[in-house]
Amino acid sequence: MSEDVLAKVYEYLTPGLPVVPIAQGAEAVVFTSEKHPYLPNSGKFILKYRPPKRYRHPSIDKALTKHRTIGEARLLTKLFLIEGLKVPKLIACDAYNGYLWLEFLGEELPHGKGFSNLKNFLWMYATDDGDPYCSIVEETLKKVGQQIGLLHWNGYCHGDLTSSNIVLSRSGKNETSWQPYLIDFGLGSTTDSVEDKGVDLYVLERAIISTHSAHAEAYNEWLLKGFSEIYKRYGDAGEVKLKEVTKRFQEVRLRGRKRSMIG
Amino acid sequence: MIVSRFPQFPHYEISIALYEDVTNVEELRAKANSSLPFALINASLVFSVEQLYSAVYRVLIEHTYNKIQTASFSSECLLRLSASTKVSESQKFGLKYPSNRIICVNIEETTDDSIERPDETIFELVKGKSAVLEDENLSKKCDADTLRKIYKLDQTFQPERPDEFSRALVNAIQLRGL
Amino acid sequence: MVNLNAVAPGGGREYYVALGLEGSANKLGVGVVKHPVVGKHEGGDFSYDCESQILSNVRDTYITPAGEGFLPRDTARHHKNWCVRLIKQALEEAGIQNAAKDLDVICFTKGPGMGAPLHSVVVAARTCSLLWGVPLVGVNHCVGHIEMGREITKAVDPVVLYVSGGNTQVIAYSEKRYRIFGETLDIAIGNCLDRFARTLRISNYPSPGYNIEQLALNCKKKDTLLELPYTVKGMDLSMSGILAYIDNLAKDLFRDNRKNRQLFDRDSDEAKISVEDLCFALQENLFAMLVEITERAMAHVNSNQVLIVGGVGCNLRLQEMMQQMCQDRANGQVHATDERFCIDNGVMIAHAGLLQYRMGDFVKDLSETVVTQKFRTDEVYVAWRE
Amino acid sequence: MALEHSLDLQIPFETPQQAQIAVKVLKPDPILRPDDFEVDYVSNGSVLEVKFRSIDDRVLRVGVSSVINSVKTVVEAMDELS
Repeated sequence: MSEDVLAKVYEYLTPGLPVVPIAQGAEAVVFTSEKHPYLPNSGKFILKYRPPKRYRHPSIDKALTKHRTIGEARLLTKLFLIEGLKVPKLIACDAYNGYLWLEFLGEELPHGKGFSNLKNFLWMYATDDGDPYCSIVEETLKKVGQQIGLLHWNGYCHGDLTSSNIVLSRSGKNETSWQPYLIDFGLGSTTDSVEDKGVDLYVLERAIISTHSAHAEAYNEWLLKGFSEIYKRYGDAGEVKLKEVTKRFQEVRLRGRKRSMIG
Repeated sequence: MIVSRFPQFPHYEISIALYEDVTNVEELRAKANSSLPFALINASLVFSVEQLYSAVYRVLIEHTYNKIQTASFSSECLLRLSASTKVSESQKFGLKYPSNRIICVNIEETTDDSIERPDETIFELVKGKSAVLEDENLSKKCDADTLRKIYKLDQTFQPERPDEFSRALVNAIQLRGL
Repeated sequence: MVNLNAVAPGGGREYYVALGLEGSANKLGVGVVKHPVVGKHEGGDFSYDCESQILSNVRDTYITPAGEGFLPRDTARHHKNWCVRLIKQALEEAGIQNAAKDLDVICFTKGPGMGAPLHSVVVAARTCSLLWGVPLVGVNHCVGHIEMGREITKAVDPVVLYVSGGNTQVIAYSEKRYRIFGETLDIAIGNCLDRFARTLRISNYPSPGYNIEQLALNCKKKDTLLELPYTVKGMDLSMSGILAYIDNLAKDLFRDNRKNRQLFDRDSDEAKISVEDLCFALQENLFAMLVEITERAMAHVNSNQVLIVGGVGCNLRLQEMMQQMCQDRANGQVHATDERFCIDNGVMIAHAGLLQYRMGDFVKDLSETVVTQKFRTDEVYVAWRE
Repeated sequence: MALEHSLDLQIPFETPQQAQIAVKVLKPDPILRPDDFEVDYVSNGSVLEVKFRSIDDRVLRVGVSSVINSVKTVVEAMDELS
């Protein structure tokens, strides 16, 4: 991570609010803080910062940073109101500077398997003596599918569904059941477009195929099963919409594979 | 009275106090707009400490990086509590409607960053019984229906826990005007 | 364990020699590559470091008049006219006197690309193979770019941005395949630039994209950027909407349509925006999107290396932007090559084909040499990597 | 529809080997519209025999010209590269 970016963040926060960088995504640098920005509570909190990108023209950069910071904050507040949907809690938003404060979710997986996002979780079960097809994996993937189902059914899209953008959380170290949270809504949108939803599903499917190829078939099936469950709760109307979305999903997938690549 | 500083803004001292059974509400109302340096907030529209501090944090963010839209910290506090961009709407959080439960908020720029002993005299104009500023106390006596109206939370939103209701308020405060 | 020395070079030589033929689009390229037999290649993945020597790299580009694109039939005719002459030239430059004895393999582009031009070249490849008794290897054009890029830059395991007239993909290696993490949902970046160049009626020599790059450099108002749609979708992107938008602006500019206030000043009626400004804005916008999806893929696969390949990869502004992105990432590195290797060429086909050959994979029956317009990067089994 | 339009070509090469090579080079490529057009290659001594059959003369002309172009490449390669 570049020193310039860190220096900028430290200056913004002042020495009174120390933070530790934990991840550099494409758009944002993520920090943890033990202090809450405005409550006396201590614990663990996430600061997500979208630094200016030198590579892009300042006017593109400013517009994107503001648009995505606000977009993400707004989406988090709307999604919170949907029953059953799990997204991180918004603590504060400073859109002018590209900062978001969020609740910390997830944990370090045992045996150094990394942070508990879906990607690392699936790797954990795929390596050593893990069983990649065990019921915990199946259960968790179905729950992930349900989360996406809830998102889509209620008229939203994620825009960047990958296995790193799904965080798993559990109530205690001995708890075997994991609750998936969707995170990183910088490219999310409020939309009823079947196309956007189809693309969302396609992007996730491809992410699973590219990073967990050996077991991708079963994994994608479980995801889709969870997804469908949500739609099926809404009777005939749900079935009709489910068909629309899955049909478009297959079209997008086909388009991807067959896309003409001639100059 | 609670005196604190936010870690990110060490040069601002924030004093907050809750008074109940206030007897001079009319007098305070008359002075609220002009001469009082601190904000007077209708406590029945404050559900949680988080809601309150979340608004104060935004006051300081706007003050430092953008520009505050009202004349003073005190009016800005009301504005940032409000979910609407209209300044007139934010008056609801003040003493527009009579209430004898009042929260006082004072934001003071200081030269150092040490926490002083609470200066009980800053709010001495308020004639009332000092009460503990904590979630339980606030939520119990809070006017939830009016809050729902102000923050546009319809009845389909039925949180299981009080902190979820508080979260909805924080959401609205953080996104106001963006 | 990968053993690149499993198949011994012919004629008791201490090195392999491959002839590569490329003709999937409007460039016809022929190259000869030599790989010395190196001990380390017997155990381990050193496919990025074959110590390859380029013995020759010749190319002829079918250039169309300004405002016109290249059509498959005309391009195929061009390739047919030049193919044998270019092979002869490449062999001479490489000092190959007896192809039957001095070559280990003939590599040709199997796809993806335009069908007719691909076919023109494979006919020559088959004939040579039968004349000389040298085996054939069919190469995926995209894999050719990737392997050549790795060999030239020594990038071990980069995220690859493949940008050309027909392709826009973000690729990373995983489990024996070059997997596509992001790509265009409609038209390719090079296609977008070429088509805009046609609208502007600027020359196709040496390439339309190069001329747009030069015009963009001459933009006088770099501070005020014309706003264009920004259409990144996760790790994918879409460009047809942007092209349509800027095409309309260009047409309005040429038609002198003063009603368009984005282009013409309200008071003076003078054009506020020049062709140079349009080129600048288009490049800034498209390249920002490319760099962004590349960075997304890097974050996703935890990589800090980028390799840019394909014709658009020559663009210095794109390289500069990628460089700036990487500087802001821990140990970020950008690898790019110059026009000799970025632009379609025969050497890359020879190099990638030779890797394939050294793993024992070559054509057993000529029916396997049928070319294909559609051939996805991730269809290739990458035997030469761990 | 029957493939009623036909054309037979005899193309002489210098040796039977060359004619055989030409057959092998030309044979693998599939016909795009097999219902409309057929082509068959055989070598007879040093002669390459090509039989075309097509539904109409236009399709026949396009098909024949494409094959002749390929034969030109084959011949050129033999002349220049062997």
